[in-house]
Amino acid sequence: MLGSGIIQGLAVTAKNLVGSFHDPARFTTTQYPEERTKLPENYRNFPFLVADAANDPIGSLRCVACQICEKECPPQCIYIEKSKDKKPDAAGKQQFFPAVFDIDTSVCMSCQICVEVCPFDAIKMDQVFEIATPERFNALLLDRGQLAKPNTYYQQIHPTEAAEVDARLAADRKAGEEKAKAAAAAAAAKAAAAKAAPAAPASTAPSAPKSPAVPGTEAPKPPTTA
Amino acid sequence: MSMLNACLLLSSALFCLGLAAALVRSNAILVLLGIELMLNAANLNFIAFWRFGPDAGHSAGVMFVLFSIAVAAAEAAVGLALVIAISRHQRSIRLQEATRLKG
Amino acid sequence: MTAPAPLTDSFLERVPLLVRDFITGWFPEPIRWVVAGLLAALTILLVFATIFALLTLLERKIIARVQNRPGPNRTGLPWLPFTEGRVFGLGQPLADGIKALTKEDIVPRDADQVLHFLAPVVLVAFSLMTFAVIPFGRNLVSVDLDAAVLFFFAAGAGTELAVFMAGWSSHNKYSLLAAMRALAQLISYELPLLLSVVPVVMLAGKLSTTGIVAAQAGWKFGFIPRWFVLSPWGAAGFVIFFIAALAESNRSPFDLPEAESELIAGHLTEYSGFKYALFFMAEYFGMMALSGLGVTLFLGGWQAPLPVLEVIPSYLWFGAKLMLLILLFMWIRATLPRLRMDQLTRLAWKFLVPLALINLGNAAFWHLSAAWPGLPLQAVRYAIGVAVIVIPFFLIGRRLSAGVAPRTYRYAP
Amino acid sequence: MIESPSSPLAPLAGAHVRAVHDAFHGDLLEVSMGPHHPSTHGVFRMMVTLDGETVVKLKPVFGYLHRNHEKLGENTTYLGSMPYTDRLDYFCSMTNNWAYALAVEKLAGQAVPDRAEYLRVILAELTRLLNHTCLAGFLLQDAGASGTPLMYAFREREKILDLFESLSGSRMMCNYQRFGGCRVDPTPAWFDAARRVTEEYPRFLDEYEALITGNEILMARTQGVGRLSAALAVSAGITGPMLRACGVDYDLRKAEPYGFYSRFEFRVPLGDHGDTYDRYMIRILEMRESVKILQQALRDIPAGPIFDSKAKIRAFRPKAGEAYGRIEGPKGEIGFYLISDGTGNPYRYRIRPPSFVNLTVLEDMCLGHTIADAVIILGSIDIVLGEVDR
Amino acid sequence: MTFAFAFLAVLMVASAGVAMLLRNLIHSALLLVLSWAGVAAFYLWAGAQFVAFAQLLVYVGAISMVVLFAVLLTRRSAGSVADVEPATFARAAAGLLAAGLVGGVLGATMLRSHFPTATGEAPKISVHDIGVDLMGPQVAALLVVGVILTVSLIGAVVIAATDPAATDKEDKP
Repeated sequence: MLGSGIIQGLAVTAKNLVGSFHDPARFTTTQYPEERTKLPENYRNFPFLVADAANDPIGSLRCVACQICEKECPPQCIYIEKSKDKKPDAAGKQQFFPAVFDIDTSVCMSCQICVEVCPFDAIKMDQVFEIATPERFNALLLDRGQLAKPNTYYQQIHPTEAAEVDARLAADRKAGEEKAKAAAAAAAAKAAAAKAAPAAPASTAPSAPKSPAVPGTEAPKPPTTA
Repeated sequence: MSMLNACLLLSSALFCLGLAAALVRSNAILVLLGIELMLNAANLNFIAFWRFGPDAGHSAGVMFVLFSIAVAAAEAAVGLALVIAISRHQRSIRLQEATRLKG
Repeated sequence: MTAPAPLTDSFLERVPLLVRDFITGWFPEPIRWVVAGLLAALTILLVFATIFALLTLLERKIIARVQNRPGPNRTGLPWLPFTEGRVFGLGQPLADGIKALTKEDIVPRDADQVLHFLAPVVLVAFSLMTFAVIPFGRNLVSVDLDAAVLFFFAAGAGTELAVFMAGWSSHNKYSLLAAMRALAQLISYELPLLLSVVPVVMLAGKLSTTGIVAAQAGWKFGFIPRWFVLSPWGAAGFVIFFIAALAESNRSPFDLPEAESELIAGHLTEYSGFKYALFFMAEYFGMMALSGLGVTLFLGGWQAPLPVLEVIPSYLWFGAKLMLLILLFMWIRATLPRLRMDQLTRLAWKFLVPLALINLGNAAFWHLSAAWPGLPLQAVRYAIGVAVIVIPFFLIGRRLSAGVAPRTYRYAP
Repeated sequence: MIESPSSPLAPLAGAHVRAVHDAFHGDLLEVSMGPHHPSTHGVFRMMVTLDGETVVKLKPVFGYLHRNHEKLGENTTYLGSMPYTDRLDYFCSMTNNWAYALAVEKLAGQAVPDRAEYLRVILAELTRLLNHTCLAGFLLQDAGASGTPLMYAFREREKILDLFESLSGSRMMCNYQRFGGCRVDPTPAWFDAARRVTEEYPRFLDEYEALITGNEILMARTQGVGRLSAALAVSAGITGPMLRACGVDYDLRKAEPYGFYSRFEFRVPLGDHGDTYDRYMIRILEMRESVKILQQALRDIPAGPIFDSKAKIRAFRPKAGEAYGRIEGPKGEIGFYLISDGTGNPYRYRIRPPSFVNLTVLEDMCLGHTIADAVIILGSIDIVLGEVDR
Repeated sequence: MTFAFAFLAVLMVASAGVAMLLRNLIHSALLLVLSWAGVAAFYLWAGAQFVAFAQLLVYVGAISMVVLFAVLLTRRSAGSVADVEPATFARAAAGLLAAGLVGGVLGATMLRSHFPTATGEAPKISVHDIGVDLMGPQVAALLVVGVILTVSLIGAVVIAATDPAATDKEDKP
């Protein structure tokens, strides 16, 4: 019958009109700024730099300025200048650090590739999305100070992923320490032996916290596991 | 001058304007509009006589105007249909160019 | 509008007239009718402008709710207590108004300046004029004309001209297309609109709106109102009238002149600021006026549906029925896609006009068979009345929708 | 007065064009629809020549969104192009990712774990649901339905986008597939959510169809409008639902099963008229089939790794050679053609975008119809300008 | 009373006169509509309410629409939507002379002649009276007009639609 389809359609819209008043499955709006949906743990926005010490973020960056992310970044929004000197990292090993680390968030496309290629777990994705600004030029160019955020923050926004990273780092560090200890013991033993047999060259202690990821050999770390 | 005379003067003025338009303009639509204006002028007379004439209130005046309006509507419809047909055939609605009856 | 209120009415019923008499009482007798007229015009303007403002919000809210959104709910009235400044977005019309008033009025350089200016003015003026003959209540009609229905359509004719003026003067191709569409559409739907009204005029025997409302007074068996819509020809006429009214007021699914997805905004493309607001207002005025006419002609005007409900003053009944029709307008807008131009004209000429003509005969039959005695015969009369309109509906409808049907699909083997 | 249409397919549509040309008497009105027009789906421009309201000539103009994608691809690492594929057809980033990953995996001879293959199917079918739902909404919006069908479509799309967001971290720019698997392993909670969405989808489709499919106005607007003959469709290289609406049985999932599609039961709906209504209905029916695939995939997905442990993330250098990977995207066949010279960047990076190819027959479909029809015909092609212009 | 008449008279004559002078066809048409509306106002002023509304409905509502439609349908190009070329001098002179002569004769007659005029109340004619009149004494005329309208409408459709090359034009009234 002519018009039956129209009447059927009118019935559907009427159902939705009424449904929007009582059925949360139909009426899905959240009144953003006042109400906020919970961000999923995997949500990513722009990168930030993980720092181990909350009180001195810039001083305790994990980043060693290896510049892999700078090279891999598809839109090339990362700019790094390696430091001239070295300073000890969390494990106490002497490392370079980024003297300048800028990310232009107006160019960044949040692809997460920098995170995936970083061998040091030093750069992670942030969840701050309210970064709009009326300033047209430099306000979206984030520098080292703005990018550095403590590990506790990372644990807060990506708990599963952070726990895994921490565990891995701790294991590595422990392994490293044991290795160092063993190396030290070996060195001591060697020294003792050297004492016995002098003129043997004293080997330097092997690098303590060797990064877990050797480029190209390790699968990308799955941030969450089933 | 009585009101009736004034009305009749007005109507003749309108009639002349319509006539002038029908004679002077070459655009078919404007000619048609001029003719409509002349019809209106005539209608105005009927109402004037109905209102002020010697036999005021006789319904014939009003009736005539009603019929005249109805016929004017028909006339406009046919006239403009002709104009459209002419424009389709000749790609122009200048009356000087509409010299053939055959399509 | 100068007749005194009959004392038989309830006090509430007489309130508007008493107010009018109170105000006109300050003026000397010879100019009282002028004052009364001005007062009526002013009241209509104020009341309907307010309703317009609220309707814009209501429409947005309703369409939003149909679409499962909250609709405008941010702009409140800051001075209202206990609302934190936002109550149902009630400040939205106000904010829109301020915005429209303060926005720059842009006139294209090549536009026809005079017509571009005149179009919205003419449109609002003519659409307001139509309110003059609608009886809003028992004693509330601005001008009780003998040929009121004719006046309504005569005044409505001006609005079509204004839409054309707007479209043509903008000197924009979209606007020009819209002007063509508006003309074709309005010419096409004027006819079914008038033809659907003719049976009412025929059965009421009057062209005056008050007379038509009076003809629908009373109750059959003491509780069924004698509204025309409750008879077969009246129901059919009302549906035809409503469809034609949708088209005449450029509402979806007949909003072709301003078709947003095709012609951007059609004749409104080159209008901004206050002129745009005037167009918007005129569209709502047109919708309200046509709904008001529909209420008057088919839904018994200001009459209450039940004798006991007559305590509620008549103007409120009128308002309620008007709102009902307007909600129907909005509901339809929220649901249907738009027709195409040729389908639009075909619907008018090949469907509505024939049905309206048949309905004319139906109404004549209804009128002639009014005296059939006895309930069974009356039932037969009703059945015939329904059949006379429903059978052609099916037949013409089938022809109209020939070649258009739901399809079944095959799957790859 | 009008030149013969510039389209190379003119001979096929020639008779129609000539008929319109002969019928043409009045003066033409040339309207530039776009690049800023509400219904050109982005910055697309149609130079429409109208006789009254009838389209006698239509010249599509695009390139307003050209981003040099293919050249960029040659100067970026293989992985670096992956996020750019998200931005081709931003409704279908998951399938774009897959097509690109497939091409690179072919190039590098990279294997993919079973679980990842299943995940890819699930995500591709979710993308198909998402894309077709949106298309149905947009088409109705173009037909003038003041937003209601579009809003319903967006309401449902949101549920799928939520799934994507909780899995990949981004709603539309998923950047999820990797060469040799997927990036993130979904949690059991995610699977539950996906099952729920899949279960509820047919109900939404029923409601949507009740709202609009039987609507006489929609049928009158779309049936017989924008007919595309099977011959023209095949010779123009049309793919996807648009081709199947013409009655040509060609679905890469069946014709050249990639991934694990051969393991699933589903049917391929075909249209008989090739008009706008068929294109709309084919998509609706495909969504119902997608739901079936999703149910099977979500039921059967095995445990295991999602990423091949031998795959490289950094210093990825496939051996020299070429490969073409293609899948049945929601809009049609999306393919990536790569030539490797053994370095970290592809030597040649070429995309076969379904939107662009499907758009080529726009004029042939629009001629003789009105401007209002042109809008819905364009809507039924289902283009995304990001993919057309690249 | 007289003032209203004078105002209407000036309105009608001025708008019609200017309409005939303008080159812009659309402006001419719209001004003529104004003139027709003035005629309707005159009817209203004279007390013929029904006729006035009928005039408005038919002229402003219908004829003007058809005229404008015709203007748009016959326009030659998008650029010059409505411009008409001026008449040649000879033609203009001849036309104006003829119209002037007719006008002179008519005007002189009107001014010279003294019609007997009715005095007193304005006549009243209600819709009911008109209806009774139409259905009673004038029924034959009504039928004839009805037939004329029908025939002319069908004729108009046929004339406008039977273009050998026209395929599916819009349905025209």
